[in-house]
Amino acid sequence: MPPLTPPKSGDALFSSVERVNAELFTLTYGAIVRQLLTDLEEVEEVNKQLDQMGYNIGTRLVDEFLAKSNVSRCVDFKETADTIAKLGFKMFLGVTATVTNWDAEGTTCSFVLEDNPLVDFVELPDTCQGLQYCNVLSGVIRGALEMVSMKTEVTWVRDMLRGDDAYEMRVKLTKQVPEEYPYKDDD
Amino acid sequence: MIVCVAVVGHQNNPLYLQSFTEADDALKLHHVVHCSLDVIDERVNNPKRNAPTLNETFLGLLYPTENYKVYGYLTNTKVKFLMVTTDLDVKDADARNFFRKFHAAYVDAVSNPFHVPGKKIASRSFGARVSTIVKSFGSGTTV
Amino acid sequence: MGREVAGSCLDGVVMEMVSAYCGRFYAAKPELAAGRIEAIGFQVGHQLSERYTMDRPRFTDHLEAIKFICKDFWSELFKKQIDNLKTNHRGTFVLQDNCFPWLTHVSLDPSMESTDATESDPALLGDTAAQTTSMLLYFPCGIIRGALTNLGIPCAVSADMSNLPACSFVVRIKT
Amino acid sequence: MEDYPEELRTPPVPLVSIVGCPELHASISAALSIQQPPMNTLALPDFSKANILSRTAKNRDPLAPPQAPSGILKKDWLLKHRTRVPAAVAALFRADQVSGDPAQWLQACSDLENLKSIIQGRHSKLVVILVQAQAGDELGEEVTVALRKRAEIDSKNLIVLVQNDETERNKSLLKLMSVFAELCSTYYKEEGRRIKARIEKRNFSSVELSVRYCFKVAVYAEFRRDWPEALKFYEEGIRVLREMIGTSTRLPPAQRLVEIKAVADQFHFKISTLLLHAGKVVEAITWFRKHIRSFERVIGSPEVAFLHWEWFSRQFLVFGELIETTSTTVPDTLSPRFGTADNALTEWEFQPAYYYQLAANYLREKRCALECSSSGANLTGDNGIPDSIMPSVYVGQYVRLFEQGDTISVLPLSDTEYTSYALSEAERFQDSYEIIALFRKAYESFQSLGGTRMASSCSAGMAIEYYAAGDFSNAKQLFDVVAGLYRQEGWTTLLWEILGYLRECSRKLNSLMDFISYSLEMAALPLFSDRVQSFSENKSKSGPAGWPTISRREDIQEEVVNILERKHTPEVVDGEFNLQLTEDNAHLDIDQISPLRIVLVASVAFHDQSVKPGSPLLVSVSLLSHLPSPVAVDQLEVQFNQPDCNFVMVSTEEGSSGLNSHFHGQVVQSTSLTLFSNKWMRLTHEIKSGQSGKLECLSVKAIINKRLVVCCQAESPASMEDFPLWKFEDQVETLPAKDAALAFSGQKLIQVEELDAQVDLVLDSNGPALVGELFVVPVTILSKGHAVHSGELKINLVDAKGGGLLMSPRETEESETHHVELIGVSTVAGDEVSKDEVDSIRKIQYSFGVVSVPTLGVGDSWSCKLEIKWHGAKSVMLYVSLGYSLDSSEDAALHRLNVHRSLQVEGKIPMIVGHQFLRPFRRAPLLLSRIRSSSGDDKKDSLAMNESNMLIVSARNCTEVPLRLHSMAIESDGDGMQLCSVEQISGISDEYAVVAPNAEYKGIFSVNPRAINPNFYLGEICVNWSRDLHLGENEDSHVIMKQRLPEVHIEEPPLLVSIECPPYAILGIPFTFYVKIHNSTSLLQEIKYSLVDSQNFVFSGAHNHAAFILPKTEHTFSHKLVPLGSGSQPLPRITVTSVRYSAALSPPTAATTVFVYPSEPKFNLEKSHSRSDECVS
Repeated sequence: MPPLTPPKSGDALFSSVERVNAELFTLTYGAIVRQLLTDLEEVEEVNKQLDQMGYNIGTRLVDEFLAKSNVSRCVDFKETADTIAKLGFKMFLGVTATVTNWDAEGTTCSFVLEDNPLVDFVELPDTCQGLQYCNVLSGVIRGALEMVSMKTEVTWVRDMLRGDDAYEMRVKLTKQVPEEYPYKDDD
Repeated sequence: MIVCVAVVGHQNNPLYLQSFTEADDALKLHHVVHCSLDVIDERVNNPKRNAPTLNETFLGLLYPTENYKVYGYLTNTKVKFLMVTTDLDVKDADARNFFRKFHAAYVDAVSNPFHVPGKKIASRSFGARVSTIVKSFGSGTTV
Repeated sequence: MGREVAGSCLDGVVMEMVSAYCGRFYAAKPELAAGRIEAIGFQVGHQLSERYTMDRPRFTDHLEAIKFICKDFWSELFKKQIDNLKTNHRGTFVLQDNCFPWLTHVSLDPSMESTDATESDPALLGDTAAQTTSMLLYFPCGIIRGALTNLGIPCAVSADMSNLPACSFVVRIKT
Repeated sequence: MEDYPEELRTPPVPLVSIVGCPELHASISAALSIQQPPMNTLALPDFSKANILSRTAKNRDPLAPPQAPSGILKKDWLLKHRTRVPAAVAALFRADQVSGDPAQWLQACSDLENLKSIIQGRHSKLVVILVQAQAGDELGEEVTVALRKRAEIDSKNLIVLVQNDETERNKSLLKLMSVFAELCSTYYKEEGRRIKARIEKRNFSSVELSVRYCFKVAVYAEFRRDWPEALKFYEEGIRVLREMIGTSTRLPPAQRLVEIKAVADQFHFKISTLLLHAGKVVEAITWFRKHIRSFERVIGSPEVAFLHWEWFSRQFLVFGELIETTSTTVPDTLSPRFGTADNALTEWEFQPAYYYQLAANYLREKRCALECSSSGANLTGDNGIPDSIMPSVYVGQYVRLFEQGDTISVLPLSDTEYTSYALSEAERFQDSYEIIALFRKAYESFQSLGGTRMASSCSAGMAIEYYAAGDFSNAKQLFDVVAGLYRQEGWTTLLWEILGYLRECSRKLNSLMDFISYSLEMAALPLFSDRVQSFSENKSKSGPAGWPTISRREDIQEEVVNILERKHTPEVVDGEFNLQLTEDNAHLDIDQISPLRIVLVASVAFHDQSVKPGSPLLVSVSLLSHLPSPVAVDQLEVQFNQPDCNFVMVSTEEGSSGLNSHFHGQVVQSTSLTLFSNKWMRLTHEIKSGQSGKLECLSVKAIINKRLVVCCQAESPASMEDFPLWKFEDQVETLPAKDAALAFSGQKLIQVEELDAQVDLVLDSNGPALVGELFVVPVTILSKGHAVHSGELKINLVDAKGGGLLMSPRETEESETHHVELIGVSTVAGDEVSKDEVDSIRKIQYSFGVVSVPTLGVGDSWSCKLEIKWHGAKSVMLYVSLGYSLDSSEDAALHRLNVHRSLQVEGKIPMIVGHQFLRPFRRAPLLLSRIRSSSGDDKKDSLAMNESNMLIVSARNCTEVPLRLHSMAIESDGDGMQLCSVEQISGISDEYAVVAPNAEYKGIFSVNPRAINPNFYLGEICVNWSRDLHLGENEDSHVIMKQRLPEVHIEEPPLLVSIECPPYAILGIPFTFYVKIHNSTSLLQEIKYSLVDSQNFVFSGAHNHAAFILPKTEHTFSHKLVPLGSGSQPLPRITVTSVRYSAALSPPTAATTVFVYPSEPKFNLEKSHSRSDECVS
């Protein structure tokens, strides 16, 4: 990829990728969560599994992302975060997140989602409060960032399913391996 | 005014039943709704009728009883919607319109991954949405 | 609502689900894993059929319902229709999709079986891949069964992927 | 419907009257009544009676506007017009009365005048009838005219009736009728028109009148059979009536309503009847809807509300009856789209049942309204019910008679008076039975219409009435059925109500177990909560149990617990009666179909599919209860089909106090056995089963609160269907077992394998078996720890390469074709077991046998020998299995133990027998068949006739063991003997020859054929052999092995070349050597002859020759030879070629060698010479 070509806009990006019926996606994810609940019984275990899945997905999505969006390597965490929020979310979920609440060191920030296709129709039953329904998302973020050698911890701070006004996940950069990105697209 | 709406599963089991009356005839409404299932059976699987309208989802007025009128609707998935009103004359169009909205609400409710098919609908948001639809009944406004 | 998301999200989730059940939970008991994947599909199919039959008159017979699955339902899901429908008129239908999207998309890269003990072994990798594919197919089977069951047609659905990427689903209606 | 007056129920019939000539009345009225439309006749024997036709009331001037009436409708008005107010009056005069005697004439005139004046007020029409005896007797024209003048009628209304002439009379009667008919219609028309005029002119003082007028007009129209008009005015009337409700003030409000409704009732009845009789069902029903709608709200003051509901209920009842009697059917035209815009009606509305059911409901309304009012009245306590209250002359009005002295005056009532009167009247009625009857009617027809839910709600209605009437057993019976439906369809709220009643019924009937089970079911019932319920605690509306709430459920459970613990329940305190737990514990059985499954269900799963006896075995017992509050189980008894596996778990809180002593099995202390609502209690326990076979968990018995024993049928998780009612509840599924595999596929039964046998079964065999011999396999049974009872050995021979039984597929029936054969079984000699017992071999087939084994004590042994014979080389699996039981008892016989052994035995061919033919010594016959069969397809040996050919038979031992060869011979069939002599040249010298493995024995035979035979059968080689065993040498171990010799070709050679030379030569000493060629044919034979040089000899004579040999002669060549080398030397090679047969012939080298001594040997030449000759010959 010649580094000159400018990065696509989020919308262009979204329209460029192959898309599928969101209902199918939403319902499928929902069904998975439900099945996990019945099989694993422990809510905590379910959260763990969702995060694990997310992580695996993230590790793969990042390649597609870098390949499709002509994003050249991001210099720092801040820029990466913005790219994910503006382009990443848009490209895959068709929604954009906003990045806020940077801490002083610039190693922790929040992704805030008003709209989240993952949770259409979803209503948490009383029996499984404590379930992090969207844990797959945090997993994806973690996995993706790890592929660009940023070790992070992602935690949910706001969840509309719990009656909050938005979805907010807190991303904390724990360790950054400098350079040597395993970019495919340089060759 | 609508005094009661109900969703009845394909085994004729109640999935949702909400009455909107201050009077304490809630139990009576259960009876009314339950009895109306007979009429639905009669209408839907009555061999002698093979009108083109046979498989229309809207079943119309099932029967008037005491001061209620019961309207029925049968989805493609053999789920029955019942609506009980005390209005003296109900416009066909209004009833149809009501059921259309109600159906949409129902579909979203059962799309909740935690809703188990064939089981009671416990969703609060569904309840809320239904009561708005009920309130808007008759008045041409759409929800 | 014509809302959409990137295909890779769906693929990712589905593949993760399959590998989770075949790899992490029930590696030892494939039949249990299959059961769960099918169950997940069943729920999805059940819900989707509720959606997509919303503003249409009730089906009068089985064939109508099956046709609905082949046409509208399938194109809602995959933006294409079933390519070929066969029946023996005694309750068995064969729905063939000459190029079933999920079989073409699905990447069977080893990282997916990351939790498998046998992952490193290249020889085994091949058939774990094939295994995964067949496991994956329990999902659409479940979807079809869920949809038909919800339309009042209890049935058993199995998939045949003898000639990829074509894939045919065999529906046997329980009488 | 019956309580309507007859005149109201039947269509009105015109009324006419006839006066005078009574003797004719019968025939006239008869004629009138039978004609269409019929007329009623009011017959007055003579004119003096005519006064009854006159108005009772004082004769008012009709034109004067009437003053406000005191009622709407007079009760008797309709009756009056049907019975006392004729539309036309006929005056009958006999002819002689009006002709001749003037006195009579005057009398007639005055009567006529009088009649005229009477009927004038009523506008009735007048007809005059002149009665003649005979048609013949003349009647003066002037008389009739005069009479007409008097009567002021026109001529057609004067009818002459001939009395005695049949035909004439009928004619005149017909005339009379038409006249009457015409007059009637005009009369009713005029009456109607008059009143209609008032309505139209609106000249009436009060609405009452307009209603009344409408009624009258309608009735007059009915008299004229003008139904549409009638309908029009009835409807008009009821409309006006409806308006009156607000406006009229004539009566106090309560009574006003009563009157209005009473009238409306009549109008409605008329209208519905007219419509239905006209077959206008749809209109009738639509009308009824309208009627109901317009009156349902006009209840009036609460204390008389019951009157309204009674009236209202009657409307439904009557309409239902009308529909039933007119037997209406649903018009097919509107069936398809019931209840939509294009047809507002619904199917039930065409069914009487629908109306009966509603009538019943409203009657219930009435009853409860009545209860309220009467209770209110009693509170006030005044029983000022005035006596002598009676219906007034007006419909729906009541008055009281007031007597003062001899004058009786009629006073109006105050509302309070009226109300209390009505109350007292109403209380005299028992509504329940009326209601039940209505519901039953409805129930039956709904049932027949297939409206099961409608029907069951009706029978619920019935049941509730029975309950109210205190007939609890009937009530219970009905409720039970209804409960069934609601259970099945999961309408828990309805079920709750019914169960509430059932619970009370069983309380009243004092049947404790029912009470407990109903209570438990209620307590475990899911709540179909919708949130209204906080304020609806009205028992009358939601049954005796009130509205289902979690707290109610808990209370009910509590109540049961109290009864069990013999505490005093509040119900007992209020003292209507006492539910006591009489026997010391209550027992409930719960199976898969019991409704109490939601109270307690037990799922039992073994962890393995099968287990060895006596080895530990894990079983999971999971219990689930939907009871709202925790249930403390004192003791849990798990029962299996093998009682010694049963075990009991006792919660330590309880200790083993409650444990029934007779229990044998293990007792486990478990910390806590408390069931929490909707949560599986999962227990895992280890048991041992000593018995092989099926082990199934039958039931789990839980003892709760010491006294309640709940016995649940155990269920396998695999085949457990979910709970009839709870399955519809939205709750996250939980599984009986944590382990998914167990939860989905766990089974409550398991196979216990049989314990392993402690008996040895030894098969040994010495090496491979040899085909043909009787191969013996010794079998030894050696008991080590198990006594063997009724044991039996099964022996089975199976092809080691598979292929099942050892038969060649083709001819299975012949024993020869079996490759291997089980010949028999014999015990080892010197065994203590008696012979006969061994011979009790039940069956021996070729490859299968069963042998019974004698009873053996521990440590004993027994053995036998299997004798097996191989017919071909084959490797065979020998399976021997010993089945036995531990002792001879019955149940031991049920599970036998089995020991299996198998042994592979090779079947080998003992020796390979071969043969070879040799030529006669130094004689070479020309055998043409050899030449011809140069193609070589048939390898048949050919022998020269009358020559002694050599046959060498070789037998090679191809086993690993040495074999004895007892004899070797050629056996040929009879004629073979004459045609060809075969004698053994060298045989077995000793009684047998031992042939070592791979060694070969040769036997030599000379064969002398005597006849030409293209294919001659020499016979077969018989080899008699046995194993070379030193011990027990018994004859039968000899095996004769036969092998057929191939057929040979015997022919006569045309030429025979024989060579003659001395038996030996000496180096350097010449000797002569002859070649004789004998021509045995009768032809001249040309031959060529050549001799090849050999370095060992020098010889004289020509190398090549040709010669002709005469038939039957012999040609001889001779050569002198000088040997050059010593030792055995081949003579120069000779080749004789027959030109005729173009066949070369040279004696084999073997036959043409001679031994050359280096020098003269020192032995008797003669002797050796003679011997060699001998052997040649």
